[in-house]
Amino acid sequence: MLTYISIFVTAIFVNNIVLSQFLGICPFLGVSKRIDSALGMGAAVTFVMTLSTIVTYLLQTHLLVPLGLSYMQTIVFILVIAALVQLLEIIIKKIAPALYQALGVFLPLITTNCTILGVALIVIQKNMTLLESTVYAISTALGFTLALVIFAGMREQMSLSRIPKAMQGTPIALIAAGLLAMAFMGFSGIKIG
Amino acid sequence: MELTVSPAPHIHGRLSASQCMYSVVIALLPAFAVSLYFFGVGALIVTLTSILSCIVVEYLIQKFLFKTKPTIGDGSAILTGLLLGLNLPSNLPVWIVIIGAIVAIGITKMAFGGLGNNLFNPALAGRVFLLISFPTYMTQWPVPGTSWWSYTDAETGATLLSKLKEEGSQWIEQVNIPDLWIGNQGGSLGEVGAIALLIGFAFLLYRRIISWHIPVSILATVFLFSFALGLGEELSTPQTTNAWQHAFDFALIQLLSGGLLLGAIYMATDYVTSPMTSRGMIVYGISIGILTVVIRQWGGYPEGVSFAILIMNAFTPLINNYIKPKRFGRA
Amino acid sequence: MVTSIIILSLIGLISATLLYFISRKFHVEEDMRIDEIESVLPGANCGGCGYAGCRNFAEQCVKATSLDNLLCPVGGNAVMKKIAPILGMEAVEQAPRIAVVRCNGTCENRPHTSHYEGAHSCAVIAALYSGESNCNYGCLGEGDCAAACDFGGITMDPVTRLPRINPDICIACGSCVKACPRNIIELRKKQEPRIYVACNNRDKGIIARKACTVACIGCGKCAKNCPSGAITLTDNLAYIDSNLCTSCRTCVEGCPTHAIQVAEADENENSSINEKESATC
Amino acid sequence: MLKTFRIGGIHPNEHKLTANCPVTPLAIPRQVSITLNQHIGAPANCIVKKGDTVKVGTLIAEACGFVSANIHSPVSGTIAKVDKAANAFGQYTTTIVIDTEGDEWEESIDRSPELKEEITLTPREIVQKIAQAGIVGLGGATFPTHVKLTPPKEFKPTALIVNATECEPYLTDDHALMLESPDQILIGCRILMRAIGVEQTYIGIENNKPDAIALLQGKAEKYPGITIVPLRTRYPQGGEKQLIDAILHKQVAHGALPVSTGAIVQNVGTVFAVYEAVQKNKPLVERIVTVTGDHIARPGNYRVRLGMSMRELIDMAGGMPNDCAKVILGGPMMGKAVSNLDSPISKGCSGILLLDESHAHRGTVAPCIRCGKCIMACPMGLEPFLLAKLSENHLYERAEQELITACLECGCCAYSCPSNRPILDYIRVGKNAVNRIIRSRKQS
Amino acid sequence: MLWSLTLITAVAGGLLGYTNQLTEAPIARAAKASREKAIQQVIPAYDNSPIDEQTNYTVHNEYGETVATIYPARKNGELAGAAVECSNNTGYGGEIRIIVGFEADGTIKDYRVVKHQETPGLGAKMDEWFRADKNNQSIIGKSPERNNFHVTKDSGDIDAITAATITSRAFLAAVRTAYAAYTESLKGGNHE
Amino acid sequence: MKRPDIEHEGIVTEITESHIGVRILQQSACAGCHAASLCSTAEQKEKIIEVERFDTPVQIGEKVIVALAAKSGYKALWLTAILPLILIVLSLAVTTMCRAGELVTGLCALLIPVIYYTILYRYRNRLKQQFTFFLKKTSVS
Amino acid sequence: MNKTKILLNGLIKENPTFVLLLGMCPTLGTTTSAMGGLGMGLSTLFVLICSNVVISMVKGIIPDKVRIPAFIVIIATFVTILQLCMQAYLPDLYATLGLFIPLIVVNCILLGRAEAFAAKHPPAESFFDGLGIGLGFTVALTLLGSVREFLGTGHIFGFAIYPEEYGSLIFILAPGAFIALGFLIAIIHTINKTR
Ligand SMILES: Cc1cc2nc3c(=O)[nH]c(=O)nc-3n(C[C@H](O)[C@H](O)[C@H](O)COP(=O)(O)O)c2cc1C
Ligand SMILES: Cc1cc2nc3c(=O)[nH]c(=O)nc-3n(C[C@H](O)[C@H](O)[C@H](O)COP(=O)(O)O)c2cc1C
Ligand SMILES: Cc1cc2nc3c(=O)[nH]c(=O)nc-3n(C[C@H](O)[C@H](O)[C@H](O)COP(=O)(O)O)c2cc1C
Ligand SMILES: Cc1cc2nc3c(=O)[nH]c(=O)nc-3n(C[C@H](O)[C@H](O)[C@H](O)CO)c2cc1C
Ligand code: SF4
Ligand code: SF4
Ligand code: SF4
Ligand code: SF4
Ligand code: FES
Repeated sequence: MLTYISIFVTAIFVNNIVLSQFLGICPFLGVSKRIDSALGMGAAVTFVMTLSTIVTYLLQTHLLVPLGLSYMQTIVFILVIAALVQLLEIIIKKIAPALYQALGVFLPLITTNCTILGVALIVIQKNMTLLESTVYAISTALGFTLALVIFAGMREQMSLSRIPKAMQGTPIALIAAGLLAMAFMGFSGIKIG
Repeated sequence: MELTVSPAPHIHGRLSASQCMYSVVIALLPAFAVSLYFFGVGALIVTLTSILSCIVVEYLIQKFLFKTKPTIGDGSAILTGLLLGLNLPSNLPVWIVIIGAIVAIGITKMAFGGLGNNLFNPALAGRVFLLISFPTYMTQWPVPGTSWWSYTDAETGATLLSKLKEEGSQWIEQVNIPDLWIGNQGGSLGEVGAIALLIGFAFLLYRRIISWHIPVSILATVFLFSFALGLGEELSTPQTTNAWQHAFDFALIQLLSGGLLLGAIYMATDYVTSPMTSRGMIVYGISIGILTVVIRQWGGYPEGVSFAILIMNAFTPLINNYIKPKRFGRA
Repeated sequence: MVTSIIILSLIGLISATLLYFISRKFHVEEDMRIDEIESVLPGANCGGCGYAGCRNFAEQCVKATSLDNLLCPVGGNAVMKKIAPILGMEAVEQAPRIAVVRCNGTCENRPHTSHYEGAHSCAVIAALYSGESNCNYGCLGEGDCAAACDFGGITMDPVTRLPRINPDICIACGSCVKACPRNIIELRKKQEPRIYVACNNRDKGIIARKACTVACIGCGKCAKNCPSGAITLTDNLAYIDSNLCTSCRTCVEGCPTHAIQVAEADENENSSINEKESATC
Repeated sequence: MLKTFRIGGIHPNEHKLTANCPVTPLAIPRQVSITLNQHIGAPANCIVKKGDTVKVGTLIAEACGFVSANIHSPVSGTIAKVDKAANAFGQYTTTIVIDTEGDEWEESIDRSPELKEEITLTPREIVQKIAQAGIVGLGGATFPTHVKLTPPKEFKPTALIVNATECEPYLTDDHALMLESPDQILIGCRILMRAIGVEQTYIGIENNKPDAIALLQGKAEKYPGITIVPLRTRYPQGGEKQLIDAILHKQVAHGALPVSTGAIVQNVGTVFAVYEAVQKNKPLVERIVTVTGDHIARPGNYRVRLGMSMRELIDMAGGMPNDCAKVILGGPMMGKAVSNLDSPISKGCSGILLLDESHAHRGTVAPCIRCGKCIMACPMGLEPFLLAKLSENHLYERAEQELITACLECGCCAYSCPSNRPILDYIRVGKNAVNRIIRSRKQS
Repeated sequence: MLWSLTLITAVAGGLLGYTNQLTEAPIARAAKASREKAIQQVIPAYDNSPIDEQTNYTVHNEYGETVATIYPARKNGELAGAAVECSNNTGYGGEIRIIVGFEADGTIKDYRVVKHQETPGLGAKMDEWFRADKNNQSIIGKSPERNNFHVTKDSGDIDAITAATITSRAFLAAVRTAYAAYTESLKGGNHE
Repeated sequence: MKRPDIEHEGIVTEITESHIGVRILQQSACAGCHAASLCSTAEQKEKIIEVERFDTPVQIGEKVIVALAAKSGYKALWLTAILPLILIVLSLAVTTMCRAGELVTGLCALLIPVIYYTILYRYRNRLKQQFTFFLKKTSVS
Repeated sequence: MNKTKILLNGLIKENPTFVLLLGMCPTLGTTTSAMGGLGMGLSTLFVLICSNVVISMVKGIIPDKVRIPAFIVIIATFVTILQLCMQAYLPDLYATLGLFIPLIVVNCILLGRAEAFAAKHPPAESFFDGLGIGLGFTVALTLLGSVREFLGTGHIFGFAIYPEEYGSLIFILAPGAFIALGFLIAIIHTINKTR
């Protein structure tokens, strides 16, 4: 149990995927400054990430490794994840058009970004078990959500203040992210168990 | 005779923004005096450098980059400088202090548009930047009261909290708690004198510069949480006869050391970066308290107040967004 | 190697089928023309065209059956001419327009009777009282218009405290028109010279005159004398229709209060006033 | 603990310089000007023309529509002209100018000083009489009183609240009135109670007027159902919603009419006017005006015929002090600064405040330091700094979600702001814009 | 349409398979080479193949069970020393994996840090720190038997890296583990 | 506390007896970046939203704002993502506790969403009633 | 189109990092040192050129409908080849760049160029486009890496400029990456504007 808690805490706070692993920066910088959307987006990413991690994990351990094809990891993973993300959309559209429409209004599209592929690769790299991988995927995605939501709030506040011209847009977003990452370094070194 | 016309209201309260800033400066004077007494000329050099470089950085940026009239007189840069200085060890070389000021004013404050627009506490951001950048310099604390005239060559020792972390909690038996009240402990130059800091707190409350919500909720949370921890540890592996007394001492030490009072009273309350409603302030304060203890107890750092405040600074926009004042008619 | 080919082909086939199926199902026939149009648009996103941003305007262009009512004021006819071939349509040459400020209430012309102190916003003053002069219609001088302009085409003259149009920059996006609480700014044809009534006062002549020496007092002389019938008089205020005006200047000479202004080419609005400007407000 | 409202509020220096000045009647002005929009709602319809002769109390303009009020001549004489003239704010509005000749009153008016206690009229007749007399709320809002006394059917009033708080600094006209005519006010309450069919009246008085509290408490024993409620001095206690909260401990919901709490609030001056209208047939032709300021020679509470020019009134109080830089119609918190002193005193004018150079100007504006003092001060529980920022950035939709329309414009926020931010200025702009949007939405 | 995709994936598969065949040997060689290089650098001269003679030992100490790999170095059939690879996961960033080379008598000849996640500029300095001939920093030429392999703060003989005591402790713990494994291996017991 | 509605701009594409079709463009998360036109991952997708409740008269081609109560947005999220996620985690936990092999555990976990969505499919009509959109005019002034 | 123009376009006008802000993750993640930035930039350059050329060659046989999956496969193939070769011949660099090598697959620059350029132009031009954009990326990464290394350790490409003890460690850690890139972009935007 302690390992799972440790994975959980570490992935969210200590090694936050955005703030210390540098994955998923594009959606982090690009997602709207609406806190609601950020929250929703995070939840959707959590689901997709968990699902794709499980799928790629099974593929890796039960197909690629037995066949000695682990060098094809990258290409297989990216194809499978891309297909999975799209598949989910179709399923939701077919099964519950109402949900599909509601999400369409609510959320930005989820695309295959480096977080999802990154997590799929990391769990393999770290030799995690299936359960650990799942916990890791969920926690990482929660960490992503946390960063996204905090940042959405910060951006909303910044949108009402006068940022110097040279800093407007990406520069100030990056600097804010840097300071946020600096604050999060306070979690570094936290160990459970 | 031309009459002046302006929209109502036509009268104004007594407080002005710069008065707020200078009041905080005044409230910090006792703590500064304590640090002078214990750390000597180093404290003076570090603090003055910090204040001066904050002012200069702000002036230069306003004058040459923003091309607006510099507003040094509003006291906010002075206060940031003072607080930054008080957060540093008194043997810190001048060039590091200046880097801290540049980070505090240049990156954390002016890049976001200057006074009122920053998302993070400038002084703390400066301090944490230095802590991460120059850990060797930033984790060596002069021993209080060793020599008035020593600056970077001062004799160094560990802070109470890092000793506590290193040697375990049985060590608290040796702590002389009255020393903590008067300021005879290692640490940043402004964080040591608990009584002096509390005098400033009373002054700020009296002048209504700050409200009690943030400091009290932080202090109470830290005390209770540490007390529970101390008690828990003591009950599971008894070391002393009186578990309650032990837990109380443990909690009190947590309260009086490691910059908690300085942070809770003067830094967490920074208007710009803290929530604006009383309910929000309490949520913020409690969260800072919890984070502080968590970082102190389980983190890589012996000291957690700075990080806790910075982390909650980041949450402040969310708190402001979700915790609204009690609206009239919705009671 | 053989396994690798087989497995990858298999996985590739499955996921590709899926992706293919999906991309067919979902592919938006995003009109490529939208992108093309967007790329020729200036990208100022000012909303001057009446749509929310440049892309939106591009979408509208693609959808529209003719370009008659669509004009990007920033790019002007030049840009519309580039858009037209993309859509295989004709661009209708639209007369370029420019903003004019219908007030000449400098400090000298319009004595101040009070001193305003408060938020620097014309909207705030307009809601509060008549403004620093006795004119109920004149410029309030706090520059809401200038703040609304994304291009710097309208700026506040520090001496006259009136807005001033820079004809080289102003692209008639209309932001300032919307921003002015007193409806002083008008977009009109960019002819040379532009002749217009630099007054917006609808009070009776005596009241108007008392407030401002260059106010239109509604005497009607200009309307009577105009050979092209370009001038109409409503509510004690003359108005010159830029589509009819032939710039003959008959009215300019005749106006007893010199309320009619002539903006020459290469000359900033109100520049004539500047020369004699001395008083401070 | 004295009662008071529960959210926000401030306590500025009271400056009640004229607290001990009894009501002084002033000479009749030689000429009066009457504007047609002295009240909230549609302007009245002028029914006289140049050359007509009028007496004191002659109807000269008629209510036009449901929310509107009659206007009566405050002097006897001839109509000099009906024309546009600048009001106190330099805006041109239709004005009736009357040259005074003598002081002849309409016969129906009972000018005798004795108290008339007995109430004979039915509620309907009372309201009619009030409407005829052109009474509007004298607490500042100038809402036609007869309209307020006929609330929509779905509301059943349960109590009358008399607003005698006078929470604005400087002003003392209500205070002086209470000391001068306590019985008339109490009878006025009885009349209003009968008109709206309630058994309970609360007169809310802030405890900075102990003499008025004591006097009314003594007299009220004679009149059943009337309770004097001393309140802790705090601005804006006089706000209708705050007063209801302070006295009944009920908060009017956002967007609801105050009467939804069962309370109908009237200013003491209004109550006094009701007494005079109903018992003495006297229309609203004069009122008490506090003329005050740190440097004026004879500050006081003057009984003034409506329509008298402000300049004349100030002259009678000792003239404009040399260093006077700002003249305010009303109190310093909600009153409006004027630009034209040659404009008339109107029904809603409770005071004239002359501020000298050192008090007339705003401090330098600094950036918002997010101190939250405006939030602490706001009696409506709003976030004034946010509303101002949203309004400044034209984000009206969000301002609406943040309840900008609930703002009372009390000015507590701007008063408290250490950065001297013109918060309320922008909130007003935003509020207007939002109201416009709401209206246009309703239309479409 | 699907055919063209299948074609592409098939070609891709072929290409990859081919590349893999080409690189398989170099990759294995590279991996072995880097290990070999590390071993070679830390142990005394030898003429056997330490990698082929590697054995694993499990050490039990206050950090639990640790598996250490021993690469014995022999010269003329005599044991000249050994490289021991083992790890400790109490570092600031988690696991620290090192290879320590011992002379036959247990004196440390040299060490290499194989893997770590310590902070650059802080904990990451251990690469050089414990080699530098300053104060009591160096562990070279010392032996856990003769010296107290703890940081001075814990009353040991070795100076910790400035401001990175945590890393130093973990590092020294790993060295002690390696030594323990080495002495075990000399005794010839406990081997898997 | 009431959260503000979620709004999305769209264009009316059809008007029928029962509903109004509004086309919206859903942007991908990173479409905020300036390179959207160069980058195919910055996709946009069109979706047609059916709005049933409408009291404002609109025309085809008119630009409107489709709004959805924030609560509905979150509910949709719960139903599509969070609930199945919780179920997956539960199934993982249960199968692991039963000491099933990883392959079985994994496949079970993957089966869960299939079952879940099938169930959801049966309730699609009821779901439809729960998500009502409404229209707002874009320019009110 | 003129080849040098294509090249310069990628280097300056459409610089993927500073102007288009693409591929932020590798930009931040691999630039702890100038060497890391250079290595990552060159790796991306390699894949970009290969995929651009190949895509431009086979664009005729790929039906429009499956072009995205086909592009992904092609890009992923080259990434894997790169991965294998690096493991074999540059194991140290591969170890430092770590995860970011396989992640080249999802870098928007690759798919973006495939879509926007290679799918419409002949191989030679696509080559120069890949070269230009790839060099732009490389230069940017190397610049950021140098700045961070310089501020953080006082070195550039490992050469000491000033003593290491004066370096601000934070610049080689996560927060410094964001801050340094933020200021770099601000400076470059300002220069572009004033020019
Ligand atoms: C902020 C504020 C302060 C007010 N202060 C007073 C006051 O001091 N005295 C008063 O009679 N009315 C005051 N009013 C007006 C009351 O809200 C209310 O309109 C009045 O009591 C109703 O009585 P009336 O219709 O008889 O005027 C104030 C209103 C506001 C918004
Ligand atoms: C039937 C009825 C309708 C009313 N309608 C309005 C109205 O439309 N606008 C308004 O400001 N007050 C209206 N009021 C009066 C308010 O309740 C309130 O007394 C008035 O706004 C004055 O408040 P104040 O003096 O505090 O500003 C109405 C009152 C009644 C009885
Ligand atoms: C960003 C960051 C990185 C750190 N990295 C390390 C590290 O790699 N190794 C370490 O032992 N301590 C590390 N620390 C911990 C601090 O340096 C801390 O001061 C140390 O645990 C105690 O200092 P001391 O070694 O002087 O006793 C780090 C702290 C921070 C904030
Ligand atoms: C009560 C109070 C506390 C303050 N605390 C800080 C602080 O911790 N750090 C700081 O840089 N400035 C502080 N300031 C000053 C000021 O708010 C700061 O310069 C702004 O954050 C800059 O925008 C404080 C001001 C007040 C009134
Ligand atoms: S023209 Fe209108 S908006 Fe511009 S300064 Fe004058 S009043 Fe203000
Ligand atoms: S002549 Fe002049 S004053 Fe007369 S109507 Fe024309 S513009 Fe107005
Ligand atoms: S004016 Fe409005 S926002 Fe300001 S305190 Fe009063 S009610 Fe609140
Ligand atoms: S009182 Fe002024 S400075 Fe303080 S939060 Fe409100 S507006 Fe800002
Ligand atoms: S490079 Fe775009 S999300 Fe990582």
